[in-house]
Amino acid sequence: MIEVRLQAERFDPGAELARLEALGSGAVASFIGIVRGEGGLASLRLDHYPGMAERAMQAIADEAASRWPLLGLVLVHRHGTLAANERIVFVGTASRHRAAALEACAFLIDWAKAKAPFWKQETFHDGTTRWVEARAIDDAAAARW
Amino acid sequence: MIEVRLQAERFDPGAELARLEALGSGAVASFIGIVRGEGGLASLRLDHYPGMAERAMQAIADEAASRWPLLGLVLVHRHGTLAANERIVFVGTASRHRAAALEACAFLIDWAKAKAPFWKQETFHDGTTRWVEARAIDDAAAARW
Amino acid sequence: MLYFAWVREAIGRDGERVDVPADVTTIADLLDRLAAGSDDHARAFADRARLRAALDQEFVSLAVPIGQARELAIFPPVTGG
Amino acid sequence: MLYFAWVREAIGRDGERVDVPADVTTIADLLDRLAAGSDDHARAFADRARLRAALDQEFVSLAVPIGQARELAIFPPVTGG
Repeated sequence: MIEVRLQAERFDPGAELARLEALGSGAVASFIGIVRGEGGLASLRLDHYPGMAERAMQAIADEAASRWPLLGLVLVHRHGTLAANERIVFVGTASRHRAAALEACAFLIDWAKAKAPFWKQETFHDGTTRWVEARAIDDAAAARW
Repeated sequence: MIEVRLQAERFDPGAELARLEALGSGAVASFIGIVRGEGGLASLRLDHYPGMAERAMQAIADEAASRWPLLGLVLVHRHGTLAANERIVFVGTASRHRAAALEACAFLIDWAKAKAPFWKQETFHDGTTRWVEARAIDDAAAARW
Repeated sequence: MLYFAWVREAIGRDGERVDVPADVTTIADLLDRLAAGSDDHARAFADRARLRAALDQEFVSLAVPIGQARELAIFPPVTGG
Repeated sequence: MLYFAWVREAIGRDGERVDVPADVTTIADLLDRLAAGSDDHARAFADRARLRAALDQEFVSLAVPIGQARELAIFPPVTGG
Protein backbone atom coordinates (compact mmCIF):
# COMPACT_ATOMS: atom_id res chain seq x y z
CA MET A 1 0.00 0.00 0.00
CA ILE A 2 1.54 3.26 -1.15
CA GLU A 3 -0.77 6.19 -0.68
CA VAL A 4 0.03 9.82 -1.51
CA ARG A 5 -2.50 12.58 -0.96
CA LEU A 6 -2.36 16.33 -1.53
CA GLN A 7 -5.39 17.93 0.04
CA ALA A 8 -6.85 21.09 1.53
CA GLU A 9 -8.84 19.10 4.09
CA ARG A 10 -7.63 18.12 7.54
CA PHE A 11 -6.55 14.56 8.24
CA ASP A 12 -6.69 12.28 11.28
CA PRO A 13 -3.33 10.71 12.26
CA GLY A 14 -5.07 8.01 14.32
CA ALA A 15 -7.07 6.89 11.29
CA GLU A 16 -4.00 6.92 9.03
CA LEU A 17 -2.07 4.88 11.60
CA ALA A 18 -4.91 2.38 11.98
CA ARG A 19 -4.77 1.59 8.26
CA LEU A 20 -1.02 1.09 8.43
CA GLU A 21 -1.32 -1.07 11.54
CA ALA A 22 -3.93 -3.25 9.84
CA LEU A 23 -1.32 -4.39 7.30
CA GLY A 24 0.06 -6.76 9.93
CA SER A 25 3.66 -5.68 9.55
CA GLY A 26 4.40 -5.34 13.26
CA ALA A 27 6.24 -2.00 13.09
CA VAL A 28 4.60 1.34 12.28
CA ALA A 29 6.39 4.69 12.38
CA SER A 30 4.96 8.14 11.80
CA PHE A 31 5.84 11.80 11.64
CA ILE A 32 3.43 14.73 11.93
CA GLY A 33 4.34 18.31 11.08
CA ILE A 34 2.18 20.97 12.74
CA VAL A 35 1.90 24.77 12.40
CA ARG A 36 3.68 26.34 15.36
CA GLY A 37 1.71 29.33 16.62
CA GLU A 38 4.63 31.25 18.02
CA GLY A 39 6.05 34.70 17.27
CA GLY A 40 2.60 36.18 16.75
CA LEU A 41 1.77 33.80 13.90
CA ALA A 42 -1.91 33.93 12.93
CA SER A 43 -1.93 31.52 10.01
CA LEU A 44 0.21 29.74 7.47
CA ARG A 45 -0.53 29.58 3.78
CA LEU A 46 0.86 26.67 1.80
CA ASP A 47 1.37 27.53 -1.83
CA HIS A 48 2.05 24.58 -4.12
CA TYR A 49 2.70 23.76 -7.77
CA PRO A 50 -0.41 21.85 -8.88
CA GLY A 51 0.45 18.73 -10.82
CA MET A 52 4.15 18.80 -9.99
CA ALA A 53 3.47 18.63 -6.23
CA GLU A 54 1.54 15.37 -6.60
CA ARG A 55 4.17 13.97 -8.98
CA ALA A 56 7.02 14.91 -6.66
CA MET A 57 5.26 13.36 -3.65
CA GLN A 58 4.64 10.17 -5.61
CA ALA A 59 8.28 10.03 -6.75
CA ILE A 60 9.49 10.50 -3.16
CA ALA A 61 7.15 7.73 -1.97
CA ASP A 62 8.30 5.40 -4.76
CA GLU A 63 11.92 6.11 -3.87
CA ALA A 64 11.26 5.18 -0.23
CA ALA A 65 9.48 2.00 -1.29
CA SER A 66 12.46 1.04 -3.46
CA ARG A 67 14.97 1.62 -0.66
CA TRP A 68 13.22 -0.01 2.31
CA PRO A 69 11.10 -3.17 2.64
CA LEU A 70 7.79 -1.44 3.41
CA LEU A 71 4.37 -3.04 3.56
CA GLY A 72 2.73 0.35 3.70
CA LEU A 73 3.48 4.03 3.21
CA VAL A 74 1.20 7.04 3.61
CA LEU A 75 2.25 10.57 2.71
CA VAL A 76 -0.34 13.34 3.17
CA HIS A 77 0.45 17.01 2.60
CA ARG A 78 -2.02 19.84 2.94
CA HIS A 79 -2.20 23.05 0.93
CA GLY A 80 -4.09 26.28 1.43
CA THR A 81 -4.49 28.32 4.61
CA LEU A 82 -3.83 26.62 7.95
CA ALA A 83 -4.33 28.02 11.45
CA ALA A 84 -1.82 27.64 14.27
CA ASN A 85 -1.72 24.08 15.65
CA GLU A 86 -3.21 22.59 12.49
CA ARG A 87 -1.43 19.63 10.97
CA ILE A 88 0.50 20.23 7.74
CA VAL A 89 1.98 16.87 6.83
CA PHE A 90 1.70 13.22 7.83
CA VAL A 91 4.20 10.50 7.02
CA GLY A 92 3.49 6.92 8.08
CA THR A 93 5.35 3.71 7.28
CA ALA A 94 4.75 0.04 8.04
CA SER A 95 7.42 -2.63 7.87
CA ARG A 96 8.37 -5.93 9.45
CA HIS A 97 11.56 -4.17 10.55
CA ARG A 98 11.44 -1.25 12.94
CA ALA A 99 14.63 0.28 11.54
CA ALA A 100 13.15 0.24 8.03
CA ALA A 101 9.93 1.87 9.22
CA LEU A 102 11.76 4.58 11.15
CA GLU A 103 14.41 5.29 8.52
CA ALA A 104 11.88 5.43 5.68
CA CYS A 105 9.78 7.81 7.78
CA ALA A 106 12.74 10.15 8.32
CA PHE A 107 13.70 9.90 4.65
CA LEU A 108 10.18 10.76 3.52
CA ILE A 109 9.87 13.92 5.58
CA ASP A 110 13.42 15.03 4.73
CA TRP A 111 12.79 14.63 1.01
CA ALA A 112 9.27 16.07 1.19
CA LYS A 113 10.75 19.22 2.77
CA ALA A 114 13.56 19.56 0.24
CA LYS A 115 12.15 18.13 -2.98
CA ALA A 116 8.41 18.84 -3.17
CA PRO A 117 7.19 22.17 -4.58
CA PHE A 118 5.52 23.79 -1.58
CA TRP A 119 6.10 27.26 -0.16
CA LYS A 120 5.01 28.57 3.22
CA GLN A 121 3.81 32.12 3.80
CA GLU A 122 3.29 33.27 7.37
CA THR A 123 0.63 35.81 8.34
CA PHE A 124 1.04 37.45 11.75
CA HIS A 125 -1.53 38.94 14.09
CA ASP A 126 -0.36 42.46 13.14
CA GLY A 127 -1.33 41.74 9.54
CA THR A 128 2.18 41.43 8.12
CA THR A 129 3.13 38.47 5.96
CA ARG A 130 6.44 36.76 5.29
CA TRP A 131 7.54 33.97 2.96
CA VAL A 132 9.46 31.38 4.96
CA GLU A 133 13.09 31.16 3.85
CA ALA A 134 14.55 27.78 2.92
CA ARG A 135 17.16 26.50 5.33
CA ALA A 136 20.48 24.96 4.34
CA ILE A 137 19.98 22.37 7.08
CA ASP A 138 16.95 20.99 5.20
CA ASP A 139 19.00 20.47 2.03
CA ALA A 140 21.69 18.79 4.12
CA ALA A 141 19.10 16.51 5.75
CA ALA A 142 17.81 15.47 2.32
CA ALA A 143 21.32 14.96 0.95
CA ARG A 144 22.30 12.45 3.62
CA TRP A 145 20.01 9.78 2.13
CA MET B 1 6.16 16.19 29.56
CA ILE B 2 7.85 12.84 30.12
CA GLU B 3 5.37 10.03 30.57
CA VAL B 4 6.26 6.37 31.07
CA ARG B 5 3.58 3.74 31.53
CA LEU B 6 3.71 -0.02 32.04
CA GLN B 7 0.24 -1.44 31.73
CA ALA B 8 -1.83 -4.52 30.92
CA GLU B 9 -4.52 -2.39 29.26
CA ARG B 10 -4.62 -1.45 25.60
CA PHE B 11 -3.71 2.06 24.52
CA ASP B 12 -4.86 4.37 21.73
CA PRO B 13 -2.05 5.79 19.56
CA GLY B 14 -4.29 8.58 18.27
CA ALA B 15 -4.97 9.76 21.82
CA GLU B 16 -1.27 9.56 22.76
CA LEU B 17 -0.33 11.53 19.65
CA ALA B 18 -2.99 14.16 20.33
CA ARG B 19 -1.44 14.91 23.71
CA LEU B 20 2.02 15.23 22.16
CA GLU B 21 0.67 17.43 19.36
CA ALA B 22 -1.01 19.71 21.90
CA LEU B 23 2.41 20.71 23.26
CA GLY B 24 2.82 23.02 20.27
CA SER B 25 6.27 21.77 19.30
CA GLY B 26 5.55 21.44 15.59
CA ALA B 27 7.14 17.98 15.10
CA VAL B 28 5.76 14.74 16.50
CA ALA B 29 7.22 11.29 15.77
CA SER B 30 5.94 7.91 16.87
CA PHE B 31 6.63 4.21 16.72
CA ILE B 32 4.14 1.41 17.38
CA GLY B 33 5.12 -2.22 17.87
CA ILE B 34 2.37 -4.76 17.16
CA VAL B 35 2.05 -8.53 17.61
CA ARG B 36 2.53 -10.17 14.21
CA GLY B 37 0.08 -13.03 13.82
CA GLU B 38 2.17 -15.09 11.43
CA GLY B 39 3.58 -18.62 11.63
CA GLY B 40 0.52 -19.91 13.43
CA LEU B 41 0.93 -17.55 16.36
CA ALA B 42 -2.12 -17.50 18.63
CA SER B 43 -0.94 -15.12 21.33
CA LEU B 44 2.06 -13.47 22.88
CA ARG B 45 2.76 -13.29 26.57
CA LEU B 46 4.93 -10.49 27.87
CA ASP B 47 6.72 -11.41 31.05
CA HIS B 48 8.34 -8.53 32.90
CA TYR B 49 10.34 -7.77 36.02
CA PRO B 50 7.97 -5.72 38.20
CA GLY B 51 9.64 -2.67 39.63
CA MET B 52 12.75 -2.91 37.51
CA ALA B 53 10.76 -2.68 34.26
CA GLU B 54 9.26 0.69 35.27
CA ARG B 55 12.66 1.92 36.50
CA ALA B 56 14.39 0.86 33.28
CA MET B 57 11.73 2.53 31.14
CA GLN B 58 12.04 5.73 33.15
CA ALA B 59 15.83 5.67 32.86
CA ILE B 60 15.60 5.20 29.07
CA ALA B 61 13.13 8.08 28.82
CA ASP B 62 15.35 10.32 30.96
CA GLU B 63 18.33 9.44 28.78
CA ALA B 64 16.40 10.45 25.64
CA ALA B 65 15.31 13.71 27.26
CA SER B 66 18.92 14.49 28.16
CA ARG B 67 20.18 13.81 24.62
CA TRP B 68 17.53 15.57 22.50
CA PRO B 69 15.60 18.84 22.96
CA LEU B 70 12.18 17.28 23.49
CA LEU B 71 9.01 19.04 24.61
CA GLY B 72 7.29 15.73 25.14
CA LEU B 73 7.97 12.02 25.34
CA VAL B 74 5.56 9.13 25.86
CA LEU B 75 6.70 5.52 26.33
CA VAL B 76 3.99 2.91 26.90
CA HIS B 77 4.75 -0.81 27.19
CA ARG B 78 2.18 -3.51 27.81
CA HIS B 79 2.61 -6.72 29.78
CA GLY B 80 0.50 -9.86 30.03
CA THR B 81 -1.15 -11.84 27.25
CA LEU B 82 -1.70 -10.14 23.90
CA ALA B 83 -3.53 -11.48 20.85
CA ALA B 84 -2.24 -11.20 17.29
CA ASN B 85 -2.47 -7.64 15.94
CA GLU B 86 -2.60 -6.12 19.40
CA ARG B 87 -0.24 -3.24 20.13
CA ILE B 88 2.71 -3.97 22.41
CA VAL B 89 4.59 -0.70 22.67
CA PHE B 90 4.15 2.98 21.82
CA VAL B 91 6.90 5.55 21.61
CA GLY B 92 6.05 9.18 20.87
CA THR B 93 8.21 12.28 20.87
CA ALA B 94 7.55 15.98 20.35
CA SER B 95 10.22 18.51 19.49
CA ARG B 96 10.68 21.77 17.63
CA HIS B 97 13.13 19.89 15.42
CA ARG B 98 11.98 16.97 13.30
CA ALA B 99 15.39 15.30 13.42
CA ALA B 100 15.33 15.37 17.22
CA ALA B 101 11.82 13.92 17.35
CA LEU B 102 12.66 11.13 14.89
CA GLU B 103 16.05 10.27 16.36
CA ALA B 104 14.77 10.22 19.92
CA CYS B 105 11.91 7.98 18.79
CA ALA B 106 14.34 5.50 17.20
CA PHE B 107 16.61 5.66 20.25
CA LEU B 108 13.73 4.97 22.62
CA ILE B 109 12.52 1.85 20.86
CA ASP B 110 16.06 0.55 20.33
CA TRP B 111 16.88 0.95 24.01
CA ALA B 112 13.50 -0.33 25.18
CA LYS B 113 14.11 -3.50 23.19
CA ALA B 114 17.63 -4.03 24.51
CA LYS B 115 17.60 -2.57 28.01
CA ALA B 116 14.18 -3.09 29.58
CA PRO B 117 13.41 -6.37 31.38
CA PHE B 118 10.65 -7.88 29.24
CA TRP B 119 10.49 -11.37 27.76
CA LYS B 120 8.17 -12.58 25.02
CA GLN B 121 6.66 -16.06 24.97
CA GLU B 122 4.79 -17.15 21.86
CA THR B 123 1.83 -19.55 21.97
CA PHE B 124 0.88 -21.18 18.67
CA HIS B 125 -2.46 -22.49 17.47
CA ASP B 126 -1.19 -26.07 17.94
CA GLY B 127 -0.72 -25.36 21.65
CA THR B 128 3.07 -25.23 21.66
CA THR B 129 4.90 -22.36 23.29
CA ARG B 130 8.31 -20.82 22.66
CA TRP B 131 10.33 -18.12 24.37
CA VAL B 132 11.51 -15.60 21.79
CA GLU B 133 15.30 -15.58 21.47
CA ALA B 134 17.16 -12.29 21.75
CA ARG B 135 18.75 -11.11 18.52
CA ALA B 136 22.29 -9.74 18.21
CA ILE B 137 20.91 -7.11 15.81
CA ASP B 138 18.89 -5.59 18.66
CA ASP B 139 21.97 -5.19 20.82
CA ALA B 140 23.77 -3.64 17.87
CA ALA B 141 20.89 -1.22 17.31
CA ALA B 142 21.01 -0.14 20.95
CA ALA B 143 24.81 0.19 20.91
CA ARG B 144 24.84 2.67 18.04
CA TRP B 145 23.41 5.44 20.22
CA MET C 1 5.82 30.17 -17.56
CA LEU C 2 4.56 29.70 -14.03
CA TYR C 3 5.51 31.69 -10.94
CA PHE C 4 5.14 30.68 -7.30
CA ALA C 5 5.49 32.25 -3.84
CA TRP C 6 7.20 35.67 -3.75
CA VAL C 7 8.26 35.37 -7.40
CA ARG C 8 4.57 35.38 -8.30
CA GLU C 9 3.92 38.37 -6.03
CA ALA C 10 6.89 40.33 -7.43
CA ILE C 11 5.78 39.79 -11.01
CA GLY C 12 2.14 40.34 -10.13
CA ARG C 13 0.75 37.28 -11.90
CA ASP C 14 0.84 33.52 -11.53
CA GLY C 15 2.04 32.82 -15.04
CA GLU C 16 2.28 34.03 -18.60
CA ARG C 17 2.74 32.67 -22.09
CA VAL C 18 6.26 33.27 -23.39
CA ASP C 19 7.58 32.45 -26.85
CA VAL C 20 11.25 31.69 -26.40
CA PRO C 21 13.34 33.92 -28.71
CA ALA C 22 15.54 32.04 -31.16
CA ASP C 23 18.76 33.40 -29.59
CA VAL C 24 17.77 32.31 -26.06
CA THR C 25 19.16 28.94 -24.96
CA THR C 26 19.12 28.49 -21.19
CA ILE C 27 16.60 29.35 -18.50
CA ALA C 28 19.00 32.00 -17.21
CA ASP C 29 19.11 33.56 -20.70
CA LEU C 30 15.33 33.77 -20.74
CA LEU C 31 15.23 35.37 -17.29
CA ASP C 32 17.77 37.98 -18.54
CA ARG C 33 15.58 38.73 -21.52
CA LEU C 34 12.40 39.07 -19.46
CA ALA C 35 14.18 41.23 -16.86
CA ALA C 36 15.38 43.58 -19.59
CA GLY C 37 11.82 44.21 -20.69
CA SER C 38 9.99 44.75 -17.39
CA ASP C 39 10.79 46.26 -14.00
CA ASP C 40 8.61 43.67 -12.25
CA HIS C 41 10.51 40.80 -13.85
CA ALA C 42 13.83 42.55 -13.23
CA ARG C 43 13.02 42.83 -9.53
CA ALA C 44 11.72 39.24 -9.27
CA PHE C 45 14.77 37.81 -11.06
CA ALA C 46 17.41 40.11 -9.52
CA ASP C 47 19.00 37.59 -7.17
CA ARG C 48 19.49 34.37 -9.12
CA ALA C 49 20.83 32.58 -6.05
CA ARG C 50 17.33 32.80 -4.58
CA LEU C 51 15.62 31.32 -7.64
CA ARG C 52 14.91 27.73 -8.57
CA ALA C 53 13.32 26.31 -11.72
CA ALA C 54 11.34 23.35 -12.97
CA LEU C 55 11.18 22.39 -16.62
CA ASP C 56 8.12 20.31 -17.52
CA GLN C 57 7.69 19.71 -13.75
CA GLU C 58 11.25 18.47 -13.09
CA PHE C 59 13.66 20.51 -10.96
CA VAL C 60 16.55 21.83 -13.06
CA SER C 61 19.39 24.33 -12.76
CA LEU C 62 18.97 27.77 -14.35
CA ALA C 63 21.87 26.83 -16.64
CA VAL C 64 19.82 24.14 -18.38
CA PRO C 65 18.75 24.69 -22.02
CA ILE C 66 15.00 25.19 -22.41
CA GLY C 67 14.85 23.04 -25.55
CA GLN C 68 11.36 21.93 -26.50
CA ALA C 69 9.98 22.13 -22.95
CA ARG C 70 6.38 23.34 -22.74
CA GLU C 71 6.22 24.39 -19.07
CA LEU C 72 8.82 26.42 -17.19
CA ALA C 73 8.26 27.39 -13.56
CA ILE C 74 10.33 29.88 -11.55
CA PHE C 75 10.11 29.97 -7.75
CA PRO C 76 12.12 30.31 -4.53
CA PRO C 77 13.69 27.26 -2.83
CA VAL C 78 10.88 25.06 -1.53
CA THR C 79 9.78 25.24 2.11
CA GLY C 80 7.03 22.66 2.53
CA GLY C 81 6.75 19.76 4.89
CA MET D 1 16.53 -14.45 44.05
CA LEU D 2 14.06 -13.86 41.23
CA TYR D 3 13.71 -15.85 38.01
CA PHE D 4 12.08 -14.79 34.77
CA ALA D 5 11.04 -16.35 31.44
CA TRP D 6 12.42 -19.84 30.76
CA VAL D 7 14.76 -19.65 33.75
CA ARG D 8 11.68 -19.48 35.96
CA GLU D 9 10.10 -22.39 34.10
CA ALA D 10 13.25 -24.52 34.33
CA ILE D 11 13.57 -23.97 38.06
CA GLY D 12 9.86 -24.31 38.62
CA ARG D 13 9.35 -21.22 40.72
CA ASP D 14 9.51 -17.45 40.32
CA GLY D 15 11.93 -16.86 43.16
CA GLU D 16 13.43 -18.10 46.36
CA ARG D 17 15.21 -16.79 49.42
CA VAL D 18 18.93 -17.60 49.34
CA ASP D 19 21.47 -16.90 52.05
CA VAL D 20 24.76 -16.32 50.26
CA PRO D 21 27.43 -18.69 51.69
CA ALA D 22 30.49 -16.94 53.12
CA ASP D 23 32.82 -18.43 50.49
CA VAL D 24 30.65 -17.27 47.55
CA THR D 25 31.72 -13.97 45.98
CA THR D 26 30.29 -13.47 42.49
CA ILE D 27 26.92 -14.17 40.95
CA ALA D 28 28.55 -16.94 38.87
CA ASP D 29 29.84 -18.53 42.08
CA LEU D 30 26.33 -18.55 43.53
CA LEU D 31 24.89 -20.12 40.37
CA ASP D 32 27.57 -22.87 40.62
CA ARG D 33 26.61 -23.53 44.24
CA LEU D 34 22.87 -23.69 43.50
CA ALA D 35 23.44 -25.90 40.42
CA ALA D 36 25.45 -28.33 42.54
CA GLY D 37 22.53 -28.80 44.90
CA SER D 38 19.56 -29.20 42.50
CA ASP D 39 18.98 -30.72 39.08
CA ASP D 40 16.45 -27.99 38.21
CA HIS D 41 18.96 -25.26 38.99
CA ALA D 42 21.72 -27.16 37.20
CA ARG D 43 19.59 -27.35 34.06
CA ALA D 44 18.48 -23.71 34.26
CA PHE D 45 22.03 -22.46 34.78
CA ALA D 46 23.79 -24.89 32.40
CA ASP D 47 24.53 -22.42 29.61
CA ARG D 48 25.86 -19.25 31.21
CA ALA D 49 26.07 -17.48 27.83
CA ARG D 50 22.28 -17.51 27.75
CA LEU D 51 21.89 -15.97 31.22
CA ARG D 52 21.75 -12.37 32.31
CA ALA D 53 21.52 -10.92 35.81
CA ALA D 54 20.31 -7.87 37.68
CA LEU D 55 21.55 -6.94 41.13
CA ASP D 56 19.16 -4.70 43.04
CA GLN D 57 17.40 -4.06 39.70
CA GLU D 58 20.51 -3.00 37.77
CA PHE D 59 21.85 -5.13 34.91
CA VAL D 60 25.24 -6.62 35.82
CA SER D 61 27.63 -9.24 34.51
CA LEU D 62 27.67 -12.67 36.18
CA ALA D 63 31.26 -11.92 37.23
CA VAL D 64 30.13 -9.16 39.58
CA PRO D 65 30.46 -9.68 43.35
CA ILE D 66 27.11 -9.97 45.11
CA GLY D 67 28.24 -7.86 48.05
CA GLN D 68 25.38 -6.58 50.20
CA ALA D 69 22.79 -6.70 47.43
CA ARG D 70 19.30 -7.69 48.57
CA GLU D 71 17.76 -8.70 45.24
CA LEU D 72 19.36 -10.85 42.57
CA ALA D 73 17.46 -11.74 39.40
CA ILE D 74 18.50 -14.32 36.78
CA PHE D 75 16.89 -14.36 33.33
CA PRO D 76 17.54 -14.75 29.59
CA PRO D 77 18.53 -11.77 27.41
CA VAL D 78 15.55 -9.42 27.22
CA THR D 79 13.17 -9.51 24.23
CA GLY D 80 10.58 -6.80 24.86
CA GLY D 81 9.59 -3.83 22.75
